[in-house]
Amino acid sequence: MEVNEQIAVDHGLTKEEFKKINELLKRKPNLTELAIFSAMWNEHCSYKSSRKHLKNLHTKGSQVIQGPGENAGVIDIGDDDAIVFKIESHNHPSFIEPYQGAATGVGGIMRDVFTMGARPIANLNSIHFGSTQNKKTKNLLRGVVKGIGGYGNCIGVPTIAGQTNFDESYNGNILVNAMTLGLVNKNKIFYSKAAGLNKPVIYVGSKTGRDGIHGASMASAIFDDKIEEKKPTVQVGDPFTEKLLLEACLELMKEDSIISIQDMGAAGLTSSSVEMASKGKLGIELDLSKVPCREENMTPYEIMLSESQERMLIILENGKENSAKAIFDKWNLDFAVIGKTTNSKNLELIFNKKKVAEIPIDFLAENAPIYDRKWKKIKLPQKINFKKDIFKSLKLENCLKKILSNPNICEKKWIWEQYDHTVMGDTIQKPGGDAGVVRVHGTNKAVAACIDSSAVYCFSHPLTGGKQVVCESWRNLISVGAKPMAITNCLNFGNPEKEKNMGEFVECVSGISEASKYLNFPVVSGNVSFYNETKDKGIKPTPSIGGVGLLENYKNMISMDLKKEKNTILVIGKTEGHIEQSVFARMILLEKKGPPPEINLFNEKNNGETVLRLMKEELIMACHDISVGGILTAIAKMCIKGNKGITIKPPKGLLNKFNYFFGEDQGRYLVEIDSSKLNNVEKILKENSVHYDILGIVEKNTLKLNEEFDIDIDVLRDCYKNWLKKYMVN
Amino acid sequence: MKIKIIVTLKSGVLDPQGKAIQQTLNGMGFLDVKDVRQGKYFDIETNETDEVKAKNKVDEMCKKLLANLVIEDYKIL
Amino acid sequence: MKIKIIVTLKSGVLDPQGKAIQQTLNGMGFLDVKDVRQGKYFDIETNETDEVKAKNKVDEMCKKLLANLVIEDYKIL
Amino acid sequence: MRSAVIIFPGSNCDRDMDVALTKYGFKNLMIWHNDATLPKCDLVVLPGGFSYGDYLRCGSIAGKSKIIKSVIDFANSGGLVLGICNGFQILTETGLLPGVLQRNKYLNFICRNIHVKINDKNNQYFKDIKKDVLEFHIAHNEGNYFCSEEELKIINNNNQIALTYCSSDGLEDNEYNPNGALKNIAGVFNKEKNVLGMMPHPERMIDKHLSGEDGSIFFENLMNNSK
Ligand SMILES: Nc1ncnc2c1ncn2[C@@H]1O[C@H](COP(=O)(O)OP(=O)(O)O)[C@@H](O)[C@H]1O
Ligand SMILES: [Mg+2]
Repeated sequence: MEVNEQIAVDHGLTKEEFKKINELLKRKPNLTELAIFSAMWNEHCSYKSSRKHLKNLHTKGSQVIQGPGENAGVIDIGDDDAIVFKIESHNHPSFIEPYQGAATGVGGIMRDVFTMGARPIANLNSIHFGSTQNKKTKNLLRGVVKGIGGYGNCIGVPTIAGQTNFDESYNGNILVNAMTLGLVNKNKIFYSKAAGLNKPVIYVGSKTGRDGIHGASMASAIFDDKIEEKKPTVQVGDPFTEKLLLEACLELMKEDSIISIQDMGAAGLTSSSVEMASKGKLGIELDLSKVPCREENMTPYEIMLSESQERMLIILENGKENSAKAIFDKWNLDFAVIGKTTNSKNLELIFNKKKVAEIPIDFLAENAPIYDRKWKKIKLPQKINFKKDIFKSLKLENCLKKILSNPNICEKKWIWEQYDHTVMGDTIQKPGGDAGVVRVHGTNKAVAACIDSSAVYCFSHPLTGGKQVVCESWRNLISVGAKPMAITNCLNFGNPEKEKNMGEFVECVSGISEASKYLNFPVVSGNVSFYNETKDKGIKPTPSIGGVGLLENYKNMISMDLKKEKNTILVIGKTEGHIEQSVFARMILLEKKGPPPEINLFNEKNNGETVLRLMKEELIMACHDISVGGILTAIAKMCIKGNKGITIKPPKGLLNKFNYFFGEDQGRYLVEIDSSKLNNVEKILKENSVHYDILGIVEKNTLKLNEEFDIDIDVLRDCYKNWLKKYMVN
Repeated sequence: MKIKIIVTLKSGVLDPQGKAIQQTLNGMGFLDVKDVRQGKYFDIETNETDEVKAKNKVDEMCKKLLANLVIEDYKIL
Repeated sequence: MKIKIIVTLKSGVLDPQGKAIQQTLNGMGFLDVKDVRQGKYFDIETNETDEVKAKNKVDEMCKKLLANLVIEDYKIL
Repeated sequence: MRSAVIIFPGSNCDRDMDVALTKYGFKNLMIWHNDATLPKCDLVVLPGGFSYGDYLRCGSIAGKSKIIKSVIDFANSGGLVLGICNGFQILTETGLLPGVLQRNKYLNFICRNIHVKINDKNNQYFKDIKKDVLEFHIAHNEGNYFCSEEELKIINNNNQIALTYCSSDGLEDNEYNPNGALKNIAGVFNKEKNVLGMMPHPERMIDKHLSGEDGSIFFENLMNNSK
């Protein structure tokens, strides 16, 4: 059958792109070749809309062993230990089939990490759903949580932190971002770059089926009478096989036989083989008849495009095939030599002894299109002039209760209790704190990780929003006593062909870049997910930032629960009372306009570093960053977790107590200190020119402020703990 | 009355459970077993006494809840 | 040949999944649904061509692996 | 004291168990499920995880693996066999322990701290433990213990109920039953009490920086009593 422009368009290529393919090849591609181009030139593989801007990310630092461009980023944590980590989106599949979509998302990111030789030690997730009023939300949430748990629990990797958000902009397009951290010896990291001629190309893992061959395969079915048989199928995850694959790969990696290794993720065999060859500036020849298939009569087209899970491609040293095969036999996994590296610089595919495709690797990788899409700058919204009398009928106490039971603020225990967060025996801070913390097995070190997004701020002003997420990540790590090391980012945006969406993307990226550079908090890996829209309605711009930090001694870890009566609570950082875009303004004043809180990178860095300094001197007993919901929400959470109360000293010289208590100014922390050490602490804060206020004194079990309120912590706990549970069981 | 339903994975959809069972059966010496696919079975007891009406209702339940049509087929026995 | 098996919980054994499904169906407006019991279904493909022999083998598989006779019954269709 | 932890494909608490046993003085060996025989040892542990993906019923496929025959022989000759979580499920599937573990009543995987009451101290596992209630940790989807009424009578009469879920002060109320288990049962013995299966993971509670420390009490005592 002849390939024509319409078929190319059905494969998601534009007419211009199809023309370019013809020009490059100096002939028409056949159907298999066209499919390979469509997969490699797809936004997902080629980053054609984003590449230009991603170049501006800050990716360097002495801690960075591997930045973006590999399966995952790698940072140095001392003593030959390195942490491999990355985040990835699985938004669209999760909306169609929440359980399998989320499960395979977790499976995919774990493969990215163990491909590099690292044993996964922690998982995190950032999940965004539509409004809680939306009929679909509950089932999607239930399915996604079961899927994440179902996969991670089975592999035996603890899920130590995450983030859950509800907003109507995700009604038709939920977000499921999964992140994994792995531990590796820094001298035993594996990369995907092929090297050497005539080296065997090995396929290991599960068999190939017709999973996820996207709409594209339907186009091919038109030419065939077996349409029904060729229907693409949803990818189903098999965590058991992944666990075997993990153990088998790590076992093989102990030997010196792997030249390069790459998991088969999106676009399966196509992208893995092309990427390995492209990085090594080599050619690759595959005999598709040798690929282990799950179903009969699979065509080269299907084999190349299949997204069946739990598969890897390995380039081995010659002569190591038998010893490698023995390992995969032991773990009961498929193992097949399916090709070799060549010096042709072409991708050559053989099927039933016939050549079925031949494409120069460069055409697929380096010559893939890059677009400089038009984008629109987004102005900083004007400040809102809140009228004094709208506050008159409000009571702080009622506002606090409402905020604590807001779906975006309330406790997410219903979710994280379904994740095994203690397996591997090294979790020292569970979900529920500012960051999850796991020990580096067998050492005194520990690694902290968190995941954050703030779509509301990003939607209001993407540049500020981009900076803010990075800062929030930095703050969450510091709050548990960790030195922030590096980040990974998952950029979830709408349609890049729309100037507004593209503008949101460009400015968020530039905000992320600016903040991460200033804070020496580089981006080492990431992922872009565009086209998050349904029926023309796009999501709010949602960059998720996954942060990783290091504790030299895990015994110095800090948690947020209040520890002891009579201790003093300080607010570190200045409170100006910015309430536009705060939960308070949006939920209680019903005002959704205005700019997000400003980011002052100097203060951010100075405050954070000073808090770390205080921690190092062992002056801090509990710490929590102040984020959505402001001071009062933050202190309420510390009280609830520690089962203690606080007597708050009235703030001085501020016009409006609502601004003070619910404002979301950035760069702030609450810290608990022993009152007898107040002098030492004040001295250090002053030396470093850090602004601070005394918030109050730790008490038995009520939250008190003069005549304003005196609330039993149990009452607040009910607000905080029950909302999600009730929502899910009803 | 009681209505019985079988929900099975669509052909082509990976069935890790079936695969594991098949391998175990082979390992136990049942070498003739070539393939196993696992599905779900439901026994629904309803107050509806008219068989046609009852089956129509059950059909609706299958579509709306019992089967995930993205990956599963169902059959009312 | 293909042999089909249904494995169900013994009556008297609690079936929390069935119960949850029943409640959901009621909640969705299927008020006639009085009880739901969930079971498993297996499709076994074997190289054995003699039906009697095949079923005997399958019976053995059920006893040894596919059903846990403490709580489950099975039926070869 | 020598112990052996069996690794099935899909086990994932094998390393944690090794760490715990070693910490409390056992000389531990890791044994692959496909091995034909057990090494000479005093204690065999079947660890938690998802053996063979737990695809048919939890523990059912592992119950058919090659090493299991030797484990059964070892148990029948009086050796100590401990099954944690998935290990407990495997032991019921092999028939070494009575009953089955069904899906949690509320259909969710549960990972949290719980308390268990020690019901019988006349055995090597709990003999000299002073406390009656221990704080343990669970992480499972299928821990809902069930057995027939006759069986329940038998295990009751033989004092085979090892652990029951309870409050921190020992109240065995339904409120403290995390998974719907019959009579709040969290662990059972065989008749001779050399085989113990339990859902909680003591190996995750062996230092104060983790979820708690009561696992240490369990292992220390086991070490002293298996001498
Ligand atoms: N999907 C999830 N998975 C795991 N943990 C989660 C998830 N959602 C929320 N959490 C946990 O709940 C806690 C509260 O989250 P969040 O409100 O975002 O924190 P913060 O107080 O830093 O604003 C965090 O410890 C987080 O790890
Ligand atoms: Mg925080």
